[in-house]
Amino acid sequence: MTFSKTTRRGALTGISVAALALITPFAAYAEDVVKVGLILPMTGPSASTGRQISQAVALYQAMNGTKAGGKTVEVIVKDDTGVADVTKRLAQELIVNDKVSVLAGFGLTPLALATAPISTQAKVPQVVMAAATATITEASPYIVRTSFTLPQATVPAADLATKNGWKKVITLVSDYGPGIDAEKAFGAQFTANGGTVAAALRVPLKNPDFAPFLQRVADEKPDALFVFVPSGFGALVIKQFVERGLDKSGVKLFGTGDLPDDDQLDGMGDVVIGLISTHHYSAAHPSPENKAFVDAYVKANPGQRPNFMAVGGYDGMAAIYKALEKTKGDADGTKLVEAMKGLAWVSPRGPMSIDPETRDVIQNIYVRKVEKVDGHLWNIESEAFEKVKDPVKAAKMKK
Amino acid sequence: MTDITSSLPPVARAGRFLAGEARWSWLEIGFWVVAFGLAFFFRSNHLLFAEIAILALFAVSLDIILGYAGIVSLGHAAFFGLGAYTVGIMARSGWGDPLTGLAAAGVTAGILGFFTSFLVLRGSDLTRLMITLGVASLLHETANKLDWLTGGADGLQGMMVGPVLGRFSFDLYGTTAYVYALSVLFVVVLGLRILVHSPFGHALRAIRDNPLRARAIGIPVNRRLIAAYTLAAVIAGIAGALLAQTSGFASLDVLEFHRSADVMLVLVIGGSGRLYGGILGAIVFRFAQDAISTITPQYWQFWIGMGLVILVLAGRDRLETVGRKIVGRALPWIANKEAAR
Amino acid sequence: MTLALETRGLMKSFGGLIATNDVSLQLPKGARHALIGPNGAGKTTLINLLTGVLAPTSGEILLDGRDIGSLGVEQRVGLGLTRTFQINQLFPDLTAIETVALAVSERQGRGGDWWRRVGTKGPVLEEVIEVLDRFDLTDRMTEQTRYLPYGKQRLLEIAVALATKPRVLLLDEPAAGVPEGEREEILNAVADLPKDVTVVLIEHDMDLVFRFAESISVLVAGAVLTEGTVAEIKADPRVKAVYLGEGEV
Amino acid sequence: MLTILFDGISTGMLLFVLACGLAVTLGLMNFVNLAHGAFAMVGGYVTVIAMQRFGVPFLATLPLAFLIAAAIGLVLERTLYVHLYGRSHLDQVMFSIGLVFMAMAGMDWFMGSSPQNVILPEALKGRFDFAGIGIGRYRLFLVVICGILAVALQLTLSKTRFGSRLRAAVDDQRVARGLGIRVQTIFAATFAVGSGLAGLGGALGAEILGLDPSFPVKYMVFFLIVVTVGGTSSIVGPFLAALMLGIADVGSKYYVPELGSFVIYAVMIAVLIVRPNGLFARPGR
Repeated sequence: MTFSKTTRRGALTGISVAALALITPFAAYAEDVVKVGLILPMTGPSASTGRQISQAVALYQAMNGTKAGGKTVEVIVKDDTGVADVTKRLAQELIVNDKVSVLAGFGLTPLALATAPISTQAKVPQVVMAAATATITEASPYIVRTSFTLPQATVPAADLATKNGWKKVITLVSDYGPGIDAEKAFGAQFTANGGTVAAALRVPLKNPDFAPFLQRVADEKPDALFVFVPSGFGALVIKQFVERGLDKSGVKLFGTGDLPDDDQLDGMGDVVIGLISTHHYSAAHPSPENKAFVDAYVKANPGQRPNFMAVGGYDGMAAIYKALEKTKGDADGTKLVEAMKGLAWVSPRGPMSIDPETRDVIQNIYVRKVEKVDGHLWNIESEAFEKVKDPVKAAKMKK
Repeated sequence: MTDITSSLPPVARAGRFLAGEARWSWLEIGFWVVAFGLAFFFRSNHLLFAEIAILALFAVSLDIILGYAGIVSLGHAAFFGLGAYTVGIMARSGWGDPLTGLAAAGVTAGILGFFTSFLVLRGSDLTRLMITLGVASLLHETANKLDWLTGGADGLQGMMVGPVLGRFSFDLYGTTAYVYALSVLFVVVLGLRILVHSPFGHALRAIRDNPLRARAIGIPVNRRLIAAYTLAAVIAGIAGALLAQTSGFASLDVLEFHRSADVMLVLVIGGSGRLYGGILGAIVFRFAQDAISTITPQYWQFWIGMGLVILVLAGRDRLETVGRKIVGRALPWIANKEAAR
Repeated sequence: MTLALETRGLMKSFGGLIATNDVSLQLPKGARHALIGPNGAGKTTLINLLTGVLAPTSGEILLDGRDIGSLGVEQRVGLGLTRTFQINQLFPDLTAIETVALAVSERQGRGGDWWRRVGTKGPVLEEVIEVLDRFDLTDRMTEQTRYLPYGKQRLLEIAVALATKPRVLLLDEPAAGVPEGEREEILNAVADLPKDVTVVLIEHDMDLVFRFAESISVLVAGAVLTEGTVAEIKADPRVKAVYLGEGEV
Repeated sequence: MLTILFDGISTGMLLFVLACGLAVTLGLMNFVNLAHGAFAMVGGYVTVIAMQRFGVPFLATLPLAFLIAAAIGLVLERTLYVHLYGRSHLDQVMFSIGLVFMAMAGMDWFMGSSPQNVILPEALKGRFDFAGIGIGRYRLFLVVICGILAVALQLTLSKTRFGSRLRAAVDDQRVARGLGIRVQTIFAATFAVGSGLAGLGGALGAEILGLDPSFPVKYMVFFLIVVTVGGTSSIVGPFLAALMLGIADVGSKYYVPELGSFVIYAVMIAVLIVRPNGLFARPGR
């Protein structure tokens, strides 16, 4: 496999590797190992994403062993601190130095996009386990996503709002890529459904005092407020929402699952009880697969609960393992990506598959409500929008 | 040696002294020989090397205003980022030639530097810190808002960077990137070597040490500072352009606060006001970061922070004396060569 | 004949406090004038007004008959009004050569040159050495200023000022803080300043004043109390009162 | 409209308590302490830990947050900061950035990187209407507490012996020593109180500003803005600046949300260009 990748650097490398293969038993070992380069923000503002995913990846290997398709899967974790050019350098180094067969991780959209040209150039699959902007999978034919796309979770939210008879909604999002994505996706669907978006508010990412924005909401008196903020700010919004008495004045608060993030849900306090959201994963998903996953996660990381980031990492590994099984251990990048297309399995989140056309994830989006069970707060799922494709790409396909 | 020079007339002695200050030392020549030589070895590390060269260039540009002119800045990333976005946007619109891109990045950053230089002429260190920080934040916010131009928070997509000089395209190993970045660094250092020994360079040091006195002997302080700030902006813009070209990507990150803070750290670690300080600092900082983050990916910041605290508390001079002793013992011939100068 | 330096009704007030009150001085070319006064008399403010650090509230400053009141510090230096500082204000990292060369390059219009080494164009080094030689600084000219003994630093302070080729030179307590042994050298240097340069000595030390000055202005509470020759001032009872009142002569 | 004003005032008051320690170290002791936010973070975490692990009620954690942050401030002042008085601002900046890095990574290791939440007692939740103005109870609580602190601080600095000694020590250390003032002790005490106030601010602000290990960096800029815009020569300047900042920030977000953080930075730069030493600086200093 090493040969095919380094064609450009020609004979010299080839000869030396061949020589190595002849003399050392080491080379035989290398043949049996498939390396996965896991690039995550382990420090910086998105560190919790990195922690959740790295723990879930480790958990997958602990639960399912390190063998897939006859090969030993070895994971190399690198910290990109959430900085795009570092992600890209690490990806290059992992390919060139560590000879990884798969790149994985990618906590934020720019990080995934920065790496896309590398995976195209090197023909190495790039498994996106977190970043959620719709367009990511279009950046390279080697990108496969196991997390979700924001419109995927947002469009059902708009449908839910219509279904509940809310006519006038205000959107409140953080002023950065995913937030704007969510705002647009929601607005388009909700307006198409006949609703009115009374105001689209954007909160600066760095200075998250929501008070003035919520006051705007209070003054506009909409039927409901749709919120998307990065994981971590959810509790603040909800508390200030309640503090301002918006719940009592009849404004419904809802959003994507980023808002009642399982990672922090239990510490948010009782104010969040009753919060409605739409998302692809809840740690309370009632299935044996999920129970096993959550139990093992909590056991390995006491005091923590897996969230949708973790399940993205877990399923990313699942995709890699299943693809290796399919290729019978052949780690050639193009073959792996081909193998991943159309994969379908039951994940802790429920049934999911990889769209063979877009390499993006197809999954159920659940409507959930925060409830207190045994003294802890959980997102309890009630109904599901089944097999939701990414709406942005689906719309493009139709055209 | 002393005998020969003391017999010379004072004017000649002064001339020799000044020429001697500007002469290439063996250490310096050795450094560049090794640096360029690395292009043929350790290929697997060339990406890291390229990143170090770019960081070094950025730090050197900060050194002009911090180390030589004495202006404290926490917003140097403004110029770095502007340079990166300039080549990024050019490359996306089809102008992918690296060298002309560098020039354009230098020009745009220089223009911004020129106009913002008027803001840092007055005020205390703190005021300057805040104004530079504010300018960088405004630029960051602007780039965020102009998402049709910059791609906003998603970063600039679709840069097509052409081969350097039409021949050397950027490879996966980063060899081209390294040699390219190092060459630019080398050219800039060549220029700055002349500059720091010129009347202009001396005037900057004088202004840093004592602006009041500098004026009192007739140095037009403001004019010199504006020139220095603009020059630093140009070089920072080039550094940013290099980053965008070698990574084929530009995102809001190039304008973030931590860039400005990191480059200041780098410079302080390496020693400001000495031209090679930025380069040394970049090498130490990146290798330390790389090494520590390999051992403990989550908490490397702690050790970097501790290193800084110790560095400041113990004082660089003292650490250097210790370091030199160690080096001097390990490699006595270097010490001999230095003494012979 | 025009005066080298003249002030007309110079006033400076900070808020309600008047620091300089209607000071009018007239110094002919080549004068050796001393400006004395007790602490707080406004000497420092007056220097700052003359050199352009502060802008006067009202009044005029004329150098060779030209109004320089609106010019900046370095422009006044360019026209020939230079000062020294009471506490050494030098560049600790620069050598004596480099320090003096700064002033010389700037005056020769090469201060902005960044593309060539100091002293490689024009008669810069010649002038630097001439100035350093005058103050006997050539043997230690390649050391950084911070390593020079205090007395040598005082000399360099005057040397770099002289290198700007001033018409009027303001010396602010040139011998302040110099140890007894090195003092004589400085006094001699002051006495040997070129005759065509107008020198204003701002001084506390009466010895130095009486030895050096030809005429004296006494400044009290921001205003000129009296002016006259050395002998006249020596005899003036008011001056004695002022100084006795301060307990120091 | 008035509700927005009230929200702005409460945010401003909070900013003042967070930043006033910095105003003292920076203005009076001339020390650029970028690690100030780290003390605020410590205070916030003290409250969270005390509440979550030991079940201490919210109000009782506030003095605790003050004391622990002050104690840490005192220890650091005696052992580390004391060596850096009189060093260049650059050294101080680098040193305190180093401390910030250590504090952030340390807190991450200790408490994890996810944001922490403070659960307020029922009495402080919700809001009521007063003359048509919607007033959040917690915000009112903030205004009252921070107002009392501001007045107390101003009185301490201007009316007490400690205040006059501090001012003397700051104006001229040598003279102050000559007068028998123990400058070291005064500085240490001042630093400790400043850190303690930051800690208290962190505890109070966790509810509104959020709390995670990146707190010191996220809000450092705001503290610095308060101090630089307010000027460092008195406590009144930063107080007014904090109020202005709070009101401007909240107001611009309400009325012109599309401008984002533009307003704050633009206003700061404008103020500093017109008055490089801050809006309320004593002239001639």
